[in-house]
Amino acid sequence: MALLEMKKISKSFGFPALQNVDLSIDAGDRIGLIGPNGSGKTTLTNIITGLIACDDGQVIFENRDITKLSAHRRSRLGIARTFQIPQPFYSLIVRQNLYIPLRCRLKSEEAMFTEAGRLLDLVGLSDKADGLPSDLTQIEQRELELARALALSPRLLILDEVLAGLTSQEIDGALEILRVICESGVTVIMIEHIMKAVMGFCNKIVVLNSGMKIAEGMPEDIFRNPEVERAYLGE
Amino acid sequence: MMKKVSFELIIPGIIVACIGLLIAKLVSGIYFFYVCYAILQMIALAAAWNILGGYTGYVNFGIGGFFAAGAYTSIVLLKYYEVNFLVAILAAGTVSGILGLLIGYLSIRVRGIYFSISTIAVSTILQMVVLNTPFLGGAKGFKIIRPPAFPPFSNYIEFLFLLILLISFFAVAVSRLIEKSWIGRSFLAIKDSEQAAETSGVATLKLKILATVVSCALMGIAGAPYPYFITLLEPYSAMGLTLGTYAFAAVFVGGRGCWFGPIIGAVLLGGLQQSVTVMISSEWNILVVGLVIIAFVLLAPNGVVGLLKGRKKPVLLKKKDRV
Amino acid sequence: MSMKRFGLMLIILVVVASFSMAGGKAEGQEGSDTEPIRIGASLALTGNLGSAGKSILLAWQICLEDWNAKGGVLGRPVELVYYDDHSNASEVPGLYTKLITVDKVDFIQSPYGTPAITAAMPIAMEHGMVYPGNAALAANKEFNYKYYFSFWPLGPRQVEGIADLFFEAAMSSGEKNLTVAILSEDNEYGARVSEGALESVKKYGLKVVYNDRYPPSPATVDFTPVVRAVQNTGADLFFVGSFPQGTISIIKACKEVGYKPKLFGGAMTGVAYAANLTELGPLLNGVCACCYYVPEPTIQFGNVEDFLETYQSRAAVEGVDPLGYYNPPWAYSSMDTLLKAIEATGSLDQTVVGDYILANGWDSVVGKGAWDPAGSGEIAESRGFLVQWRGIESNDLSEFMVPGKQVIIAPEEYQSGPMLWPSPLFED
Amino acid sequence: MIDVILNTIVSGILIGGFYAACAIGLSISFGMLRIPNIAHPGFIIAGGFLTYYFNKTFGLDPLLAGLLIIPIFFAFGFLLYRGYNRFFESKRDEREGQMSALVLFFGVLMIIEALLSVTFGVDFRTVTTPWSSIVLHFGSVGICLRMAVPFLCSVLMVCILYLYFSKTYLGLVIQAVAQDSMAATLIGSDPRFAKSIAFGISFSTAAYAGTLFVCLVPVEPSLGMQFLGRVFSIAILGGLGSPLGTAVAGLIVGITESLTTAYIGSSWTLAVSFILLLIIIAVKPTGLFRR
Repeated sequence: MALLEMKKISKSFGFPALQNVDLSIDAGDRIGLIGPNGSGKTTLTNIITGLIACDDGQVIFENRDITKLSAHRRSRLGIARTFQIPQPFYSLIVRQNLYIPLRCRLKSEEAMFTEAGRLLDLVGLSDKADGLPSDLTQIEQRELELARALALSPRLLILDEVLAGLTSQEIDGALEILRVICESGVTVIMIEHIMKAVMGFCNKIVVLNSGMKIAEGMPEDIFRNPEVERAYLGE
Repeated sequence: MMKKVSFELIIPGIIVACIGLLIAKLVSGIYFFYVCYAILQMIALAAAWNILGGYTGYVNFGIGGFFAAGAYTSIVLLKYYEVNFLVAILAAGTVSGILGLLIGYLSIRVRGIYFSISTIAVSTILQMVVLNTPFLGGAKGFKIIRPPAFPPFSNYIEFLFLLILLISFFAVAVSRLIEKSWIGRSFLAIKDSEQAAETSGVATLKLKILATVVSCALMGIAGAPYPYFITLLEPYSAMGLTLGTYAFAAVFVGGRGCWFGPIIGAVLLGGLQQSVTVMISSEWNILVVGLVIIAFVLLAPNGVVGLLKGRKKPVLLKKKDRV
Repeated sequence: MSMKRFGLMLIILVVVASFSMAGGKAEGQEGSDTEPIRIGASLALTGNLGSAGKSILLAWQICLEDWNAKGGVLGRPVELVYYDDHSNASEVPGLYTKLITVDKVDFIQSPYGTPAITAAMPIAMEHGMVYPGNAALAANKEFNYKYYFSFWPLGPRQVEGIADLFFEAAMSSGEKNLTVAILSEDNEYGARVSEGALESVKKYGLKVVYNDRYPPSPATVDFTPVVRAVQNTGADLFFVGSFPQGTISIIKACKEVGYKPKLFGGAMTGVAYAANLTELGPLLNGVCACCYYVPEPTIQFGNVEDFLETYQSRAAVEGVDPLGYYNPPWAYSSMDTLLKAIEATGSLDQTVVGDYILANGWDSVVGKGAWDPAGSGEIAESRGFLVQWRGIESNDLSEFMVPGKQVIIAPEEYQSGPMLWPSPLFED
Repeated sequence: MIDVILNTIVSGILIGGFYAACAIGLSISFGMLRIPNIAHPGFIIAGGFLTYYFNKTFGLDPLLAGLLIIPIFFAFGFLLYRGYNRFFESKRDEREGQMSALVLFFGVLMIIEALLSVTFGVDFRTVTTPWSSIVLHFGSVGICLRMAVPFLCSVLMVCILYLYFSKTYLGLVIQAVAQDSMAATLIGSDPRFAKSIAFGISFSTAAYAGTLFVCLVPVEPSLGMQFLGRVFSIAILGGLGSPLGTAVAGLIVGITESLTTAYIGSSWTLAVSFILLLIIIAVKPTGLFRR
């Protein structure tokens, strides 16, 4: 049974951003979503999380039609995401940043405090818990993004270029954390340009180009696909 | 929650009322009450503005409109229907709150300066409606005769002083209550990133509407006793930009997104305005107030509160959030 | 950072210090025989009413100088204590309370304009102060305060009465079936004027073909559309109730669209200000408007000429309205009447002085008269009259300082020349 | 009947051009530079008073006097941006800064009003020229030069600005800086210099709009505060940062106000620009012509 199913999704911003995209994701999948810049990856993410509405098509999550559901309701169902450019809540300290999503499932401040501590430990920010997000480095801000997404205790986690700018050592460390997350039963969609990471981590890859899905399959198959090659390298 | 409300609102409210009564009994100079009225009104408006502008970051420029909506509601009810003052105050809050709902729905589509200018638009259209409605006094406005003073007050202004004292206390207490709860945290999240807040499970639209309704309703409540203070309520002076901009500037002088910022700002700015008016009787007094506002904005970016707390610390922080 | 904190602390200190000083300033010691008698007021010295406020202030200062030169009142010098209310009525109640309770002035004068005068009325009443008014429209209507004395030349019918003058003049032409257009500014003044006009029109059996209001400056920049709408109705009489900016713009717009009603004007304010008169110049020819003073031989009251001479010599220096035909004579009279009453009764008691003024009426540079017996606080008979400009050849100020160019056409008792009918509008 | 409509529309077009001249500087400063200069109407009034001063003292034609004060305002705007950047903009992040800047410019607006009152007094001032009372007739349509000359000047101003921003090198740099100041540094231009120039231009338009204002109607120092809402709503209607858009928005507001006066009642005209604004916001929040 599919965790998330997208049927014939179309979206236009004056120009067609997505055309008839179908996507089916099973629970426990580790999906890599790739494609050149402007191919519609971020639009697709926004449609899954509900930040923008699609013009046409259906989004089904755990057998429930969520096409018309608002973003915050979807996040309470367990769809979490990070942003490509980190968007921490600058007015709150790092720990309080996690309180915002934690409040969806925990009621008491004490429980939130404990859980926030656990998550910050996981991403390695526990010593910065009382600092301001503006004092964090770019990489630490991404870690905060990840922790905030995890605070929703998601069923589906969408990672928008969390690895960009990391050294290869740091990438290995980050992938290690992501594997732990996957093993706890979270399905992951990863948008990434670093092919090494995608190949090493994902069990399935979806390729978008000019708003259309041009390929889908096992990592090793995808890179032998001539259409994908054309999309990346040109004619 | 009920317990919290009663501890934060009702009991301190009674204490504030007692202090107010005591002041009214002890202080004999009536001028004192007029100055205090002006400053307390500024506190109430600034605190109300802060709920929307300080916490969620939506800047409302139409303060005068919502304030006047309250003032007109109360005078219409008091003059034509002779209702109880308390009823008039509640009705003033309700009408302004409904207008706030309208503004709240505007916030779905626009933000930033666009939102701000739409609030001016709403407030100007209100002014046009008042001008073209004879029932609301039209351009001639309402002349109001204050009722005689009644015990324990020796003068009606003392009663008005107590009223505005309670109203400004209420406005500050409500903003403090919001600030200390998860709602305030969510408001700040909306200010910092509406998208991130929405995907973190915050019902941004509902909360924004809550903020606009509460903020505007408080402005309306602050306007309810105004007709009796000014004794001539007419659209140009009641809805002008002056009242609102001073309240708005007070928040910036004091410090945004913090419940006691508006108090500090209003006392400083209101005090300055009142004293400069009686000390320098010429154009130069506007100049002084203008210069002080600029000096504050340049020297104290986060207001007096920001300076007192130091720049690096967020304004909203509970002790137990720190280890 | 520390510099900033230092700066901030300095600002706070200044604010607090000024606040406390303001509270404690001028706690007057009373009773001494050589201490000055102090008259308190707030005036619009800035903001949109600043122009009128400043000319009133000058008139008062001249009045006090005149008295002090004569040895003061009751042998004591007279002094003015005044604040600027920024044309903002909501500052007025506080300022008057301060004047009365903190500064402990002996008497008060009113601020300028209806909103401000109304706002200070309850304060004056509470303290039983004599309250001479300076230019309000029926401010006493709801209050009925015994010691409110309005030094304003319009009498019990107020601005509504201006319409009577205008339509009376039109009827005197003998022409029948005249149609009327009424246009007024969307404020209290305009609303009252147009109400008065409707009453008058009814009285004389005329027909109204247009009646509308326009938003005050600066909301209306271009008046040609509205004047064209009036022109389109072909009204014979065009009655206007406007504030200065509207007055200038409407006259210009009429000339531009080529609209020439048989009689044009009425309750247009601002035609007494030198700046506006010189701005309009020959455009004023044929326009009829209500004035309170023009240099015509039929209205030689009191010694207003002497006063105006002093005023004009001072005004040029101080940069306020150099003619002084509008507020100043009445402001001077308001102060003068008050001081005369103090001198006559030998008392600083409000009731004594108030009763004296009530009984003896007003008497100063604008002549003398009684108060409205109905108790409205207005003067008993209107002293406004309708002026028709003619023969203005240039934009020079001297044009308006000689007789014969601003002819009084109504009411009959002050008439200084025949009405030109139809009005020779804009003719050089 | 048709005459009335024609004349009404012509009046609307003429006044609309003037509105555009008032709003265009705001469109530059707020749309391109992200500086919410609510003191802009105050500077317009200041320009009007300076024109009046030059006209009265030296007998200069106001249109010429207006040209003379442009360099003064340009220099002032240029320096003001330097100061703003040095003491304000560079010290805080953009979103927070914009809100504080609103208060800052409110203070500036108060200071302008006070200085004007001190220098020129609080009387209404206006400038009359030999041409201002001339009326030209085209069939049944009468056009008065008092309205038409400001209109033509505004059109000229919009055209010059349009050409400047789309054809000259510095104009294009300013546009680029408006989009992304980082990118502009890459092509080797100093964003601070470009922005100073743009702010100077914004002030120059305010100066000349003031000249046109004082030719049209009498002005007094506190008018700036009262003119604020309309100028802002026109700038937003036109889509901030677009000279042509502002011109069209000005015309739309002018014509609608004129028609409202003629057919609905002049007492509602003030609401026109705001109702239009709310409608636009409901349909297309970024204004009519935002690219």
